[in-house]
This record gives sequence, C-alpha cells and structure tokens, in this order.
Amino acid sequence: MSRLPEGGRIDRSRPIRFTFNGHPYQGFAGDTLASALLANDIRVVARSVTYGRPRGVFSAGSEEPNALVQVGSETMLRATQLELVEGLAATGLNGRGRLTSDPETARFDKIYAHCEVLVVGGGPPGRSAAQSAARTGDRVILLDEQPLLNSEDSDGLPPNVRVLLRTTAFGLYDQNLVLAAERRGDGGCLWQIRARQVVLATGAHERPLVFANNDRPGIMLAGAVRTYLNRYGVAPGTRAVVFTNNDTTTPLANALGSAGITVAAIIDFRQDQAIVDTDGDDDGLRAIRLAGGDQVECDLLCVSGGFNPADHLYSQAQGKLRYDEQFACFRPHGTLPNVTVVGAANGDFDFAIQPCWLVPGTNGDWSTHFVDLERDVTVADMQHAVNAGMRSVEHVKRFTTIGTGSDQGKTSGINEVGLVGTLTGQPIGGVGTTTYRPPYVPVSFALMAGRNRGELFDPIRLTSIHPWHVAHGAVFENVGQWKRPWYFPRHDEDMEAAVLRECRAARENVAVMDVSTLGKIDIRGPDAVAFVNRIYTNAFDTLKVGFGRYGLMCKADGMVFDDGVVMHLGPDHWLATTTTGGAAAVLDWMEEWLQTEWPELRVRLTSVTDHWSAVAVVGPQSRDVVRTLFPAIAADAQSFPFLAIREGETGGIPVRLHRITFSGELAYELWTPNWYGLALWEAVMAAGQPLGITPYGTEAMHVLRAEKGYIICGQETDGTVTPQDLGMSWIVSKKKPFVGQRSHRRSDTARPDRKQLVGLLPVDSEELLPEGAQVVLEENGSGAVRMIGHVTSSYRSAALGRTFALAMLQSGRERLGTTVYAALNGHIVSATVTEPIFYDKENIRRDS
Amino acid sequence: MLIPCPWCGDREDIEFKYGGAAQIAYPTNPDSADDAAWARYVFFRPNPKGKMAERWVHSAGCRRWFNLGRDTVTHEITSIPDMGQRR
Amino acid sequence: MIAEAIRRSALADYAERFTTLYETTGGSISIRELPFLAQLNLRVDAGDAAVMRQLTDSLGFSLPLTPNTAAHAGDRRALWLGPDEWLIVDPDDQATSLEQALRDGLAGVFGSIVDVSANRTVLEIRGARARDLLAHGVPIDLDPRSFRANQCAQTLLAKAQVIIERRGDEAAFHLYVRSSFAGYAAEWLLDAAATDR
Amino acid sequence: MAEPHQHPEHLWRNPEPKRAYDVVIVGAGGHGLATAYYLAKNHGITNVAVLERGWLAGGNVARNTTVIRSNYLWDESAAIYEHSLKLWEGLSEELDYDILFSQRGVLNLVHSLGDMREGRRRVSANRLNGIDAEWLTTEEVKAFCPIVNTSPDVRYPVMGGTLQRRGGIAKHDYVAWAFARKADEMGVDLIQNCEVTGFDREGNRVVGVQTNRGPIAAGRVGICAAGHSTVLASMAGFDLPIQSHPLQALVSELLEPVLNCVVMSNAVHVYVSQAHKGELVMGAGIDPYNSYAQRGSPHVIEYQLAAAVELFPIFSRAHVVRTWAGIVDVAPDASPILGLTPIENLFINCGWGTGGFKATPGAGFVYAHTIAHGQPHALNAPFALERFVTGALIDEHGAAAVAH
Repeated sequence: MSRLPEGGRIDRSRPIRFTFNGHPYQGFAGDTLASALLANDIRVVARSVTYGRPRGVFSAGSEEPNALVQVGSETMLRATQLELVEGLAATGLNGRGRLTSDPETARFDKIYAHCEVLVVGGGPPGRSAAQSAARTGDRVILLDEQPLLNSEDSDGLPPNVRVLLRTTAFGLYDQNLVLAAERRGDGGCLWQIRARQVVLATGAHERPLVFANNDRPGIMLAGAVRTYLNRYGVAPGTRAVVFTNNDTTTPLANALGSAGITVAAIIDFRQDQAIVDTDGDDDGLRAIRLAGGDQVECDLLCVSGGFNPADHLYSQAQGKLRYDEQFACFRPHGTLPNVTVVGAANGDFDFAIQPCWLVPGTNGDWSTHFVDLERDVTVADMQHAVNAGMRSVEHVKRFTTIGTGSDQGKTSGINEVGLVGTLTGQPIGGVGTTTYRPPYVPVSFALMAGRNRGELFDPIRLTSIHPWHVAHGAVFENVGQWKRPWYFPRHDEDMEAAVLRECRAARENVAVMDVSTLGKIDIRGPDAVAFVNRIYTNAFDTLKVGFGRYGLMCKADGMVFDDGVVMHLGPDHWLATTTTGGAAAVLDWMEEWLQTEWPELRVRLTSVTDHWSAVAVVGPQSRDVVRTLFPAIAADAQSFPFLAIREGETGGIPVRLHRITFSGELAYELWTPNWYGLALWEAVMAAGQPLGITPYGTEAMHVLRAEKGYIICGQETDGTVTPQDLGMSWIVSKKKPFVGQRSHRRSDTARPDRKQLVGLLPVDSEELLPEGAQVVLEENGSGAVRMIGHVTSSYRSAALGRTFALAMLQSGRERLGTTVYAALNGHIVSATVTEPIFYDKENIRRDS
Repeated sequence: MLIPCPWCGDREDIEFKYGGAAQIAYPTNPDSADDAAWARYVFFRPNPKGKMAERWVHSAGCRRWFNLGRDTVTHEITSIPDMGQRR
Repeated sequence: MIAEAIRRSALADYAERFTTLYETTGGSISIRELPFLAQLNLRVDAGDAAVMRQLTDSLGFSLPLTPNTAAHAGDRRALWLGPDEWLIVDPDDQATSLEQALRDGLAGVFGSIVDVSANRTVLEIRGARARDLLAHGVPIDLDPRSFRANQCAQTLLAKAQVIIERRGDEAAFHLYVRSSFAGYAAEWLLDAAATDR
Repeated sequence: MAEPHQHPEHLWRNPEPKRAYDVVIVGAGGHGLATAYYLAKNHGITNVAVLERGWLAGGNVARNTTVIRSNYLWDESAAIYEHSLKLWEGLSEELDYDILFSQRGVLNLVHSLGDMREGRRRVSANRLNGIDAEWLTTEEVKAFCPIVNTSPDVRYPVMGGTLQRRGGIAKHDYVAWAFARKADEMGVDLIQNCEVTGFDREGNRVVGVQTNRGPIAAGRVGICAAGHSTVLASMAGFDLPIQSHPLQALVSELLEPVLNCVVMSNAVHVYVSQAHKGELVMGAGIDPYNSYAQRGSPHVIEYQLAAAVELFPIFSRAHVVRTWAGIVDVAPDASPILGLTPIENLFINCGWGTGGFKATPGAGFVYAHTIAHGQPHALNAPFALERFVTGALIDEHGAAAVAH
C-alpha cells in the first residue's frame, strides 16, 4: 500500500470498498478512483487507443488523458474525477468507450438559474472574486468541479453566495449564458445560468514535456503528484525523478521527501539537462535515461513543461488569446463584454520558465514521443503532416487527431502549437491556437436530454374528449403534438374493416368525430373583413353574419399554405379555422401581416383553439341527432341551411352549431367550451344511440373527404402547389388583392402543363395504389422513365365499392380518360385518370 | 441568445421566432411589378456579415413583432434607427 | 347555476396525484388546479385615456399598463399580456357580468373581448419549494427581487407556453396553461418535483 | 486497435500567388478544390489558383457530418446528387487516397402517416430515376439497425423507413485533401491566407480579384464560398437570395462499434452516424437566425440529444466531447444556385445549405464544366439564379426539414 500514514483530506475512518477490473480493493471517503488506485499500487489503469500501450494515472483532474474507465453503463469516465463510493465497480478502457443497453435508471435534471455574478472556479482568486461581489448584496454563484473547495475558509462565504460543488462549467454562450454539469450520484443536473457578470477563475493546466517513451505508467504531471501527496495522502511511487523546465517544481522535492519518497534526480531543462528516453515494463516506468547516457532507476517521474491558462470558456465566447513569451503560454488578450478572467486563467503567474517543446531521443526516432496521450499521437505523426505541406495548426490537428480526444487536448493542445512552430520554423505566437469548442468537459447525452425523454420528449396534446376515446379502444395517430383517434376497432376488426365500417356509417347512417384539434382564431374589429380578404384567396365581403365559408390561403410565393372554414359570427366578429397541424403557423402568419404590414387595420386576433371542443356529427341521420339534442332549433334544410351557424343549448351545455361538412354528407359541427366537451360528446352518443351512431377516426375522415375530392393541405399540397393546380381557380378572386396573388402570374407558375389534381381509378378495382407512388405513362415503366406526378391519397371506398386515388399529374386535366401506370410491390398497376370527385358531384347529400 | 423584447425585457431566444431582415416594404403595387422586381421582394433579403437590422416576434410572450439590431458575427445586440418598430 | 356533472376540467384526473405530492414532499410543494375561472381576453388601445377611464370605472380598478404586471380588485384580476392586451380573470360564474362590465367600459370604441375561459386552466403552485420546482423548466428569473408581487409573465414551462402570475407576496405562483397542454405540464411538474432534492 | 491512417507523403506546395491565372476559384473548401481538380482533369485548364482566406478545407467541409446520399425527391436534385454519388464510388481510386468512403446505407425513419407518404413518394421517384431506394417496415428497420428504438411506446413510434444502401459516409478532411493534392499535382496553385477583398471589372466583365496579397488577374472567376457567398457577391456587385445560418453538429468520444449505418429522422430531428474511428457524429438543427459566428444556441444541442436518446436509448451515456457550427447558405427553395451570374466570366456555386458535402465531387464536376465552357452543364442548368424570377423552383424543403 502506498497510502501515507497521515495527511490528506480523506476520511480514514470511512473505508470504502470498490473493485477495479474485477479485483476488490479499499480506499477512503474523499478518494477519487485514481487516488485509490494509486494507493493500492495500481499503475496500469488503461491501454492506449491505437498502440495498446499501458497507461496510468497522469493527472489529478479533468485534463486526464489516460485513466479512462467504465462504471456500469457510463463509459469514458476519468478516474481522476470519479469520487469513490461504496461498491464502485470500474474497469479500465482501451481508449474507446463501450455503450451498454442497460435501461437508464439515473435521474437527470435541469435548472435555470440567474445571478448577478457567476464565478467559475473555487480557488483563491475565484473565492476572493465571489467574496467581493457578494458585498454589494448581489446574487453570486460560485461553482467548482471538486467535491470540496480547496480553501480552508469556504465556510466564510456570505449567504448570498450559492456554492455549487461537483459542478463544471462547460460552455459560455452569448450574453453570458453558462452551461454547467453537476454530478449527482449516477445522474446529474444541467445548470443553465444567466449571469450579468462572469468571472473566470478557471486556473491553469500543467503541460507535460515531450520526450521518447514519455507515456509510461509512473510518469505524471508534477502538480498532480503534489495533489496526490497533499489532498489524498497517497505516494504515487517510491523513487522519484523530477523533469522540469520551470521553477514551480521546486517545492515538490521537499514534499516528496517528507512523504518518504526518494528523490533520485532532478532534471532541469534550464540547466541543459534532459531525459532522452525511459525504460519500463508492462507495469510501467523503471528508469530514465539522460542526455549523457546515464540511467537513473525510478518508478515515478514528475514532469512539468509549464502551464496553460484554462481559457476554454473565454475562447468559446470568442475571447482572443495572445502568446506570452515570459510564461510561454497563451493568455487572454482584449476583453469580452461582462466577462473577467482572474488568476492563473488570466496568465497571472510568477515563475521562471525556459520553453521546451521537444526533447530529441537517442536514435532519431520520434514514434514514441507522445504529444497527445489520449489519441496516441506522436511527434512522428506531426512530422508527417508538416512534411506533407501542412502549416496550419488546424491542419496538423486534423491530420494527426491531436486534441480531438475526450480530454479536448488539455494536456496536448499547446504542445502541438509549440511543436508546429518548432517543426515549421514559425514563431509560436504566429502559429496560434486551435479554436476551443464547447463542452469543456465531456457531457453525457442523458444529462443534456434531461427529462425530455419518453412521454415528456415532446408535449402530448389532448382534447377534452380523450378519456372517452381511450375507454372505447381507439387506436391513436400522432398529428403534430396531438393524439387523435385513428380508428375505433370493434372486437377483432383490423384497420381496413374498421375504416370501411366507419365510412359506411357516415354515408348511410350517422357517425361522430372529435374535431377539437382544428385551429381556431378569433378575429375582431371593424376591418376584420378587409383583413380576411387579404389573407384568403377568395372574397368574404358577401358572407352574411351567421354563415361560414371555406377559404384557402397562399404564401407570398403563391403556393397553397392552409385552408379552413371562416365564420362570420357577428358585426366585426369572425372566426377562422385552420388545419390541425397548421394552427400555430397560421396565427403567426396572420399576426405578422397584421402587425408589420397592415398596422392600420383595426383587427385583433386571439387564439381560441383550446377554448372550444368540437364534435362533428355526420351522415344522413345526423339531423335526427341534432333535433333530439336541440329541439328548439329548426333543423330542416331551409331553416338551417348548409354553412349556417346557430346557437343552442342541450342539457345545460352551451353549443354553437355549424352546418359544415368535410365528408360531403349532411353534417354538423357542434362547438362547446372545452369543459363541456366530454359531456357534449356523451350527449351526442346518447342521442344517436337508437340510430347506431358510430364514432370514427382520422382515417375514415380522410377517405370520406377524398371521395368528395376535398384536399388536405400537406397531403395534396407540398409547398409547390397553387390553387389553380388543385383545380380551385374558383376560389381565387380576380377582383381583390390577396397575399401571393402576384406570384400566380410568374411564367413558370402560370404554365399550363403544371401538375394538376386529378382522380385515379385503378383498372382492377381491388388494387390499392400506394400513396406516394410516382405515376408514369409507359406500362413497362420500371427503369429510368419520366414521371408525370404522384399519388397523393389512396383508399378503399365503401361507398364506391372499389379503390380510388387522388394524384397530382402534369397536365392532369388534359389526361382525363387516359390510362397511366404506377408501381405496386414490384408489379404495375394501371389506372384511369378521372375528375377528382368520386361521390355526389352535385352536392345533393351535402345540401339535403 | 438573450433577446430584448421592447415590452417584456430580456428573454431567452427560445421564447422568440425569427423574422429575418427588417425594413422590407411590401411592393405598393404588386401588379405593376415585373417578375424580376416581384422575385426581389419574395426571395431576396439582406444577409450582412456584421450589423443587421432584423425582426423578431416574442411568440411565447407578448406576441409582438419588433425590430432589433444584431451583429451577425458577435451576436451582440446593437442599436438601429427604428429599434422596436415592427417592420 | 351550472351543473357540475357536465363540466370537466383539464386536470380533473390529477387531484389525487397532487395530494400525494403534497404529502411526499412534506408540504413543501403544493399543486392545486383552480378550474373554471372566468377568463376574458381584452384588446384595447391603451393610449385612449377616455376608454381606459371608463374601463377603470366598470372593472373597479385600472388596467395595468406596466408590462408583465397584474392589477386586481377583490377576486377580479387583470394580467398584462401586451401593450394593448390583457387577460381579465374572475371567479367561476362571473364570465357574463365580467363581459358586460368590459363591454360597458369599451362603450363602442374599437376593442375586442373574447371569452377564453376554457382556453387555459390554472394551477396554483405554492410551498417552500414552489420556486425551485418552476426553475427546472421556466427560463425567466422568478426570484422575488425580479419577479415581484403582482407580476406576471408569459413564458415557457419546458415546451409549453404558460402565463405565470405571482399574487401578492405569498410564495405561490399561478400557472395558466392551455387546456390541451395541461396534462403535459402536470406530468412534467410531477416528474420534476420527484427529482428535485 | 486501429492502425493510423496511411496518408500520402506529400499533399500540396504552398506557392506564392502569381500575377495572373486563367481561372481563379474563390474558396478552397471541398467544392472549390474539387472544381480546381476537374478543371485540370476534365478540361485541361491548369493555370488555376484557388484562393483561401484561412486554411484550406477549413470551412464547412471541415464542419460537416459527412453524410453521402442521392435519394432526393425532385428529378433535378436526384440527377445532380446521383452524379455525385457515382463519382464518390470511384473517388478513392481516382484520387489515389483512401477517403474512407463507406457505403453503409442511409436509413430515414418514418414516424407518421405523412412521413410515410413522403417516404414512399421519394422511394418511388428514386427508383424511377435509377437510384437505389427501399421501403422498410418497422421490423425491417429493427433488423437493419437493431439499436433503433422501435417500441410502440416512444413518443413518436417508428412506423417504417426508407433506405438507400449506396449511401454512407466519407472522411471529410481526407476528401478535401485528396482533391487538393491532385489539383496541386496537376499544377493548380492552392493559396492559403489569401483573402479576396474585391473584384476587378471591365464594364460588366470580371478580369481579376483584389486580395490581401495583391491583385490577381483572372480570365474567369468562380465563387465557391458557402456561407460567405452573399458577402462576395455583393463585393462583386450582384445579389443572391441566400441567407447564412449556423448549423450545429457534435461528436462523441471514441466508442466501440455500435451503429452500422447512417440514421436520419425528420420528425424526431436526428441524423447520426459512427465515424470509422468510433465517434458518433451527429447533426443538430439550423439556428433560425442569420449568423456568421460559427456557433449557435445550446438549446439546439439539448433538443438534438434528447431526440438521440429517444431513438437510441443505448446512447444515453455517450458523451458529447465537441460541438461546433458551420455557416450554411440557404436558398429559399433549399436547393443550390450553380451557374452564371449577371457579371460576365463570373460564376457562382452556393446555396447548398446542409447538402454541400455529399455534392462535393458532383458540384465540382459540373462547376468546372460551367466555368470552362461559360455555359452550365445539363445537370446544373435547372439550378440557375433565374429560377427565382420564373418561379421554377426546386423545392426540397420536405427533404431538408432536418439538416444533413
């Protein structure tokens, strides 16, 4: 055991058992896995990714490139950051992570936090910044990645300083948004902190020296060795050599001595001393070789090549860095708004250093001079890049992969810069650094996902009638964020049987559908009709109060955007319905025109989508249901004609009745405030029960409307279709301006041979054309042949007793009566082109 | 980004929708515009590298459109002459 | 009087789970649906002093002109939603009298009054950890120093648009959420409350 | 253990610019380098300079997610991307450089009836255009890519998928370096740290460019600058219907093989593949605002990773190690602009949005033709700037709802 008899900030009264690579060991509370492994004399922790070389603990923090381990399902964890907990079972990795399909059991949280001052880093400069910021009474957040603050007097922080431990700030985004990851057991919390001021007290990373065989277990950063001695009471070796180019290592010799470690040699580059190679075996370092040829036996080599300010966050936020000759490092230069960098992070150093980017070996071989330990990249690889013509540090990085490991190049990045300068003969300052990218430390996907998983991945929107649908066995379809009943199977019906039955009920009897998801926009004001006229392609001036009218709208490019019925509810009062999927986009669209282009119009829009529940009662018997529910309303065809609107009440439920149809049948839409939706539905079911009223879903709705040739925006249209293409020139006013009108006259948009909406009847009435199938003119059209369009909708029709389809075909209206072809499961289906209306062309049923 | 809504103050960009370049006037008489002029209105927008006058709408907040200056390189919010106007 | 049997609030099924939450959190989080409030959306030109005076008379208090604040008299409240837009809230059953009051206040001037009572349901979230709970999904600063008594804000709770109101000085928030999103918001809050330490 | 990649000993010279060239290409990205290569190889034009303001291949080609496919909906798009894919299939050999082109299949997941219709429409069109495309049921999706969560319990269950087996990935940097090396070998000057600051014109004809390293005369000039296209076009004196946006992407640490193909989902907003070394490479969405900052908003990454773990629960404990953004140039119809400009002898190739990488060889091929002949190749003729006036757009928005 290499545990020192005393010292360290571990709790020796609390032993902790753990396993590594299956073997049991013991450490103490306050240990990291790395310190506990060192205390147990485990030198080889992992293998390198490309060459499989043994690697040991190299650092004591998040910069660790070697000691990567797997714990349970979490992979590529740094042993240097992993707090030891009872029963921890870790295994060393070979530079690659291993994902497991274990179900996620940990909790991942997210918190939005706000403060006046955020201090990143709990060392003395950070603590002092937090102390002074707190004096003004401002809210201060101080975060640090360690489980304890290093300082002795962290208790002295005032209460308006919120201290977050085990928390690493990993991204600094626009206007001081800092993302930080807090480790919480197996899970974690993502902090999103908006800070008026950010103080970066992130310290500095020590960098290694580059010499032959510099990667053996037992070779560690000098500062890390001190950390293991002082913080963890661990001696990482018995016989040590120090290799340095600066005087920060001076106290180390004493510390090693006091810990009973023999200091075999101190090799100071400033005194023209250097280690030119090392010897070792599978368990790591055994000796070093000096330039003069001497060999020194040792099992611990403490290296220091200088310090790099940890300016990753500063650089992410576009802060500029400049090379500092005195300290041989890149440090902040210039300012960032509301960001200050203090302490070592700002390059506020006090040491003497002689830069050393490369120590030649003994035989001209550079293939064991490791620059990036995690990615196993050597000076030989860099020479290859430079010899091939690369001069930019970015090219060398990409060519060699230096700095692209999960350590983000914390120990390799600046050495790469120094080496590029050395190899290409450029001054280091001119080489510049690579760009730092978030995150500063690896962050698990699970942490970023937080609770946006499973049911909470995206909002599930439900209507007030949803509980009934669930209770009655509906199969649901996702329509945008909504759950809508797709069909209601009875007993062991399959979908086709259920849909045919539901359609038959709507055509022959009475059927009912929850249409609450339709978008609804209340439009008020004296200029409402002018507004509606500009948004929709058709005119609404003549629409009387108490009636609705179907409308179509285009984008500025003239392409169909959305449609729906627009109601004229009262003087200066209109209400537009939109497609389920288009509700938000249409309201945004209307508001944009109203606020930005037509502010002179006295019109106000209010979304009332969620206020109203809506029930469509459809079919030749639907009038009977309405009469039962609303005996006071004269429901005959003349008193309550197509497109008329009535107010009513049934059993205490206030209802607005609209005689509108999306099936072509006699039909009513009953609207009631959301609270009454379920009661209204149940009342309709009860009233229709003697008639055998049948609930139906979106699939039957689609069939019914297609039989009538009614389009669905987003199905018949795809953003490239004009109203004229749909054969709906009748709805495009020539007398008044509307959005998109001018675009219809462009040469391509006015072409007569554009794709046009037609019907298709498969010659074999049993064959169902696949929706989306491309249509061709040649029967043997399976190779590269010209497509003339595609099937947009295709169904089996109970009413027609056959299959049918809608399609967009080039010059479609000229092709009526001709035969076209489409592929279906490897064979060709022929179909006759027809008008896109298959059922009740004269609208007798609708108007009955 | 933190977007300054003229009404609600600084809010996270997730509360807003972007409306592209500001100060684009709808042609006063679209009918008299030739195809090229109409295409300019429908499809061509400024795309400056640097200061940009742009529109946002506080869609999850007060639903108001407003204009904003923003630097497309630094993302710094800057002032523009018709700051807060809607077009 | 409205027969309760025919009305059903968006979160009628959640009452029990909210009660359980109160118990398991030792009372530090209390969530309660306040169903069936009368809510009207009012749009009127705030620059028209005469109309604003009339509205003050008929409502019993002045509409708040400071963005993101609320005003009230008794149980009747007005939440600022926009420079010409307010949400007027009254207890259940008051929709008709409220609407009449507003119509009287408008007195023929251009403005709009839309009944949106069923558009949103309201959750009262109170308790020592109420603010921490919301901070899991609400991006705005709800610290009492920035979000003071009688402030309100339209913002997001995770992916749902919400209005948050702080009535008086109490540690309670009122969350207005659209009916179709109410289940999502409730599930989200329950999940967050369970995770929170 | 993977062996390090065998790169050639020599890649390119670093010449000083000459006073004049027959052709100057502005922008040494993948497209610019490919264009120079095909100018030399197909048209014998070797007195060419490719000017790059930073380091070559440092723009979007260095920042993309390396997906290659040709399964586009419209005939015009399918033709140019399929031409490109055919070139990809012989590219390692042609350029004598292993670009790690891997035809592991591109799987597009379908999550709704609308998706399904759209997917079938694309498969049907692809097949008739001679492009390989298959429709997969949910079970076949699971069989092809076992780690996809095809459970019916997820928020947006997988209802099937479309598959282009010939699609896949290649190593982006190597592709650019391979083109650079061959172009250099044939005499093309690749000039880095050379920023174009202006265009020299005689009347309506371009005759050269101004740079931070002095003026360079040119017989013809081709702009090939992705996100910076509008900046250069306005310098030259014409406008483009292009907007520049950040497109974010990310990689994980190296992982043991876990994902055998490219998976994309428009509805759940994921596209992901696993690079040959083992990183998961993942694209996030386009930030909606205009930006040249090469960084975006973190919530885009949050949504992206939530979507990733939703579809691939096994990714839960993978880690993001690096995120970044490219600047994509997007045209109103989400299709490129490739052809002539209102200025004589000045050509434009831009607007590839999220699709630029996969088009690299194809775009270079037809752009070289366009520059060499002063007329578009048949494949890029439909992608002319004039289409915004006539209305003959090639609207790929459906196909480009998710960046890829």
